[in-house]
Amino acid sequence: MSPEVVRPFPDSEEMEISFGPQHPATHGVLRVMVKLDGEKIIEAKPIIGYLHRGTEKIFERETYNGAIPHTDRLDYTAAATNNQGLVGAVERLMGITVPPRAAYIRMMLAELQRIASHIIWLGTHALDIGAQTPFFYTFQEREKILDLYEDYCGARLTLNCMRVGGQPFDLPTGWTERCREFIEQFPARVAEWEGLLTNNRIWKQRTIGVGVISAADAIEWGLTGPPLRGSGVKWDIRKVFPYDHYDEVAFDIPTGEHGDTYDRYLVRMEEMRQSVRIVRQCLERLPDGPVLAKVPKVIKPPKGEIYFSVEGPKGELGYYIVSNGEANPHRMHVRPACFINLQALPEMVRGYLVADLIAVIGTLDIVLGEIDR
Amino acid sequence: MADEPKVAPQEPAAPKPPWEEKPVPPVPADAREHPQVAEIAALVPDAVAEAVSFAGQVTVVVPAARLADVCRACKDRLDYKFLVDLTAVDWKERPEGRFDVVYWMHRHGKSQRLRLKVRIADGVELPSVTGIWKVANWMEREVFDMFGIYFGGHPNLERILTWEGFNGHPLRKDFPIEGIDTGAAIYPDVYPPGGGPKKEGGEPA
Amino acid sequence: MTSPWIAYLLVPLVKIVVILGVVILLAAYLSYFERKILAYMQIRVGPNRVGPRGWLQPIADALKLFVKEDVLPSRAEKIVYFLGPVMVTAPALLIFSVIPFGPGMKLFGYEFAPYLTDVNIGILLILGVSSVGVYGVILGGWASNNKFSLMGGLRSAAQLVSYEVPMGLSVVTVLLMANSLSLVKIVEAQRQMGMWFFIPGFVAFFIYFVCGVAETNRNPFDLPEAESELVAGFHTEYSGMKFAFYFLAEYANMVVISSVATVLFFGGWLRPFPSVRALAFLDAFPGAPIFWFLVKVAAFLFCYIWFRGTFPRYRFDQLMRLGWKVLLPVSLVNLMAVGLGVLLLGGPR
Amino acid sequence: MSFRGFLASVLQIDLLQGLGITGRFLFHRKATIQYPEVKPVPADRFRGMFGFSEERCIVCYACAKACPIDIIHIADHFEEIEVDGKKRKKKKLDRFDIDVKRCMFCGLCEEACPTAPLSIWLTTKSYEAAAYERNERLYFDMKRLQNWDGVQAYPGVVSPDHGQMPDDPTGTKPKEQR
Repeated sequence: MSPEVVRPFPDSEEMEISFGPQHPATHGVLRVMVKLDGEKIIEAKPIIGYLHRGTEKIFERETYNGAIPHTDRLDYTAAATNNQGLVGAVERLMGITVPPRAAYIRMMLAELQRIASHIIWLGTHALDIGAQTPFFYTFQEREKILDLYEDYCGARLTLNCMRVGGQPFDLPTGWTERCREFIEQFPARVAEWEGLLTNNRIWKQRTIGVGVISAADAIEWGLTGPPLRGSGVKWDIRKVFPYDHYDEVAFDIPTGEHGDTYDRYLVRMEEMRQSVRIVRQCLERLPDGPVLAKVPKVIKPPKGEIYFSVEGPKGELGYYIVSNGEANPHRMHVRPACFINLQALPEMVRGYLVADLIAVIGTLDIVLGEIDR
Repeated sequence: MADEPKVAPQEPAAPKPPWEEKPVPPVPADAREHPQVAEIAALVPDAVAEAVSFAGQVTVVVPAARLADVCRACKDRLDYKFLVDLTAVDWKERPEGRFDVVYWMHRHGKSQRLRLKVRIADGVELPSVTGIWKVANWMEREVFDMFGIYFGGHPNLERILTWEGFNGHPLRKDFPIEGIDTGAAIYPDVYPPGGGPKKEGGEPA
Repeated sequence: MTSPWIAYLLVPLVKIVVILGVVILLAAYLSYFERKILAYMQIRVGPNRVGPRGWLQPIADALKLFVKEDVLPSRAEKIVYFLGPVMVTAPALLIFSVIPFGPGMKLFGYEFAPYLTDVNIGILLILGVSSVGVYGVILGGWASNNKFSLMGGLRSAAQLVSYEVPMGLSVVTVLLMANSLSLVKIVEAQRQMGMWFFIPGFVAFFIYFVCGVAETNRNPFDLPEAESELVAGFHTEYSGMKFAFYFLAEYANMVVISSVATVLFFGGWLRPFPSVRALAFLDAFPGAPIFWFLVKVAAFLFCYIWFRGTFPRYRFDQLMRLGWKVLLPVSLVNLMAVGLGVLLLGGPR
Repeated sequence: MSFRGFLASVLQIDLLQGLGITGRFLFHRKATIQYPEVKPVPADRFRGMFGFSEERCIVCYACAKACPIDIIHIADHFEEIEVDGKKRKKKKLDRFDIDVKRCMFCGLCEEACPTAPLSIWLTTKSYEAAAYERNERLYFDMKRLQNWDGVQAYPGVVSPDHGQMPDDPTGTKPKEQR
């Protein structure tokens, strides 16, 4: 990461290219204005906001439960963790204790969601780098996760599957068996994908040493989630500030060493396996009991403010709620992991080639729904 | 927020599990004696105007004039290397300044978080903290875009989520939730705002 | 009986029509098979709506492309923009004139050769004509007046130029072994030698095939049209007929590379193990040479599709490095080794 | 690089490994569902199109209040009816419209409904909601919400006419437990 890009021909003309907002590799409507010297990137400037829907403004007129469907649409690849963050924040604001069964269901849903989100990331990331087949293999598995979600809450993508105080439904009969069936066969699938990519020399050449960011820089730029862990910082909200019952299950935080694209890839692959491990433990420990705590019909938290964050698949997803003591929040702010991770993009691609820009956008795993809100 | 008590009431006589009790909301408490606050007060004089602890989270209200010093001290001397979040809250009617600008910091060594809060009036410029935490760049741009709070010394204070030349700051309380007419509506005669078939009559659907 | 009219005009004309028709149809169906095979590798079904099992899909695609609006970018360099697809397609089809699909044979009492012509500098012609195709790509990319197209064209130029060299060197090893530039003679030499040139020249074959994949801009070397980087590379702005021509040229080039590989390294129309007498029954059915030729070409084409289904894409600088720093030295060393071998063992006189 | 690594690199082991995986999948059972011929059957809790029952509705407006985007429009008036000789006032629906084109199928209206069996529910399993003119076709009034004759039924679907949530075969809980 050199501050000044070395240009072999300083007198050559610069070319400015607008990648996006409609471009196959920008994962939605991201636009990157790239200044190029040949194929070398002198400067990249992300331009965002094409998907801005004013979610935070909408939150201010919703009830707390009514805001949950809107959170589904932030990071639309990870609706369950979005819900988890919001309900967790409100529960802490009100002092509600969630029944253990509900907490375990939440953890399972969140971990499955993490797997599903990483699956999308892997498929699209590989597609960006030119391998199109993993995309189909991965989405095959994702369909199975979405089937589990459909069984549980009736929706596949925008789940709306958590409520303040617990869960809206209990698990349907047979769900645990189906879930176990899925997680038992899943590690073999991950091994298959790794067989396609991990050792492949082209994949390695494309990812090793690309988009390097050091641990100190990663913290400075506020990276969270796999991009931070890929740089070697062992940091995970699930361990640092455990929520639900994450302190009762055993799992590891995978970290990389070099902070390059390949390490981030390995970190996410390992995270999928760890998530499987968590789901398996949850299935074993799943207690009986109610799934919804005793909550008032109209949720009115006391005056106060709270920040609560969960470890989303993309990074730290935080909710900052300022309550006025009314049924709708005075201000509800989302700390979007993708938004802040994307900010480091210009730093990470400066001096690299155009093809690396695509790889780095892929490795940051951005979702424009969350960036633009 | 992890150090908040997980279970609210713990009377031995109550056999009911906590989730069947009526929830007991957390209460705010004065936190001037809290070690995290005392550290700051010791380093920067007149930094702590107010300090509240609520649900295990400590908030320090800092006078706007001392903000840059406090942030610098937090980053360099108190190890708050990671600025988690930066946002603002609009209290339209509040006499002592309309906006709260909220900084939410984290330090890795002790796994502690601290919230700084600045109260400012509309049109008052705050010092930018981009020189302290690089991550604040887009966060401040977003706050500027959404609330119209100016950050002096920001390298590139432009709108980020709305477009250049957008009229108004959407998250201010006086911005209408239905939005404003930006002239960007597509086919307003075919798809009337509000929706519903036109044959329904005058009533908005 | 054999009027010069028939020998010099009618027969070649018929052959041209037949070969052109077959090649174009083959290219069209190659796209069908590519989609189908890729789909099967990707646990999908692939095109299956047009006609039984989707067999009419290429026809429908072609029809659609031919009746589609032909968009001309307003700032494009018009003549060059038109010239691009032509300059890509014509060389690709021209090469088929020298590819021998089988040996000369008797048909209804006539001498009949299942190829258009046997030039004694066949290989040179192929190498020369195929390098013309790159101009179509560069010019098309430049004339579109689109930055992505331009970058695609430039990448393509660099790529084709650098991979032409090791490719030519690997072809030279075959020439050393066959002692001829004529494609028919090369196959004959393999028959005389009793084995395919693949066996003594496997390094050369490997280099040739890698370069061939790169020359045809196919995965993992599909940088000029790298979808995720350059949208569609040099043909971003092309639509309708012109796009169809680019498309046709790409697939025709794949067939060319596979055919040449078959001729040079895999014994052309010869059956497997041409020296083993016991396997003579493999040649016993009518049209056997053409059958074996097509089987080999199909195997190569399958490899092409298989690669596309498996590999990620190289980066531009890595591609260049591979070409100049790996393939070129290896092919030079290989050339010297083969030359030494031919000298010591006494190659064909 | 070790000798073994060098050998693996020359023999292209890594590439062959990938080719092996894709080659194996060539003969794998395909996952495609041929949609118009084969229709996937949604799960029992599937949040499909709306069902509504005018008889059960007690005009409490709970669903309209629960709706996060306010697409349920209700209007009512009082009607005098005679029950056992006594005159009683009863709320009567004038209008119960759902602007389905804006609906995000969150299911909060169904959860808010206090009647048992539910008077509004989302479990009709019909997902083919595409329309050429969304303002006309995707704005459902009371009649349209109760009439699902034109909609193709799927195996295992409770007819919306007698509709209610499926009777707990899969743990969907009756109203009281909520």
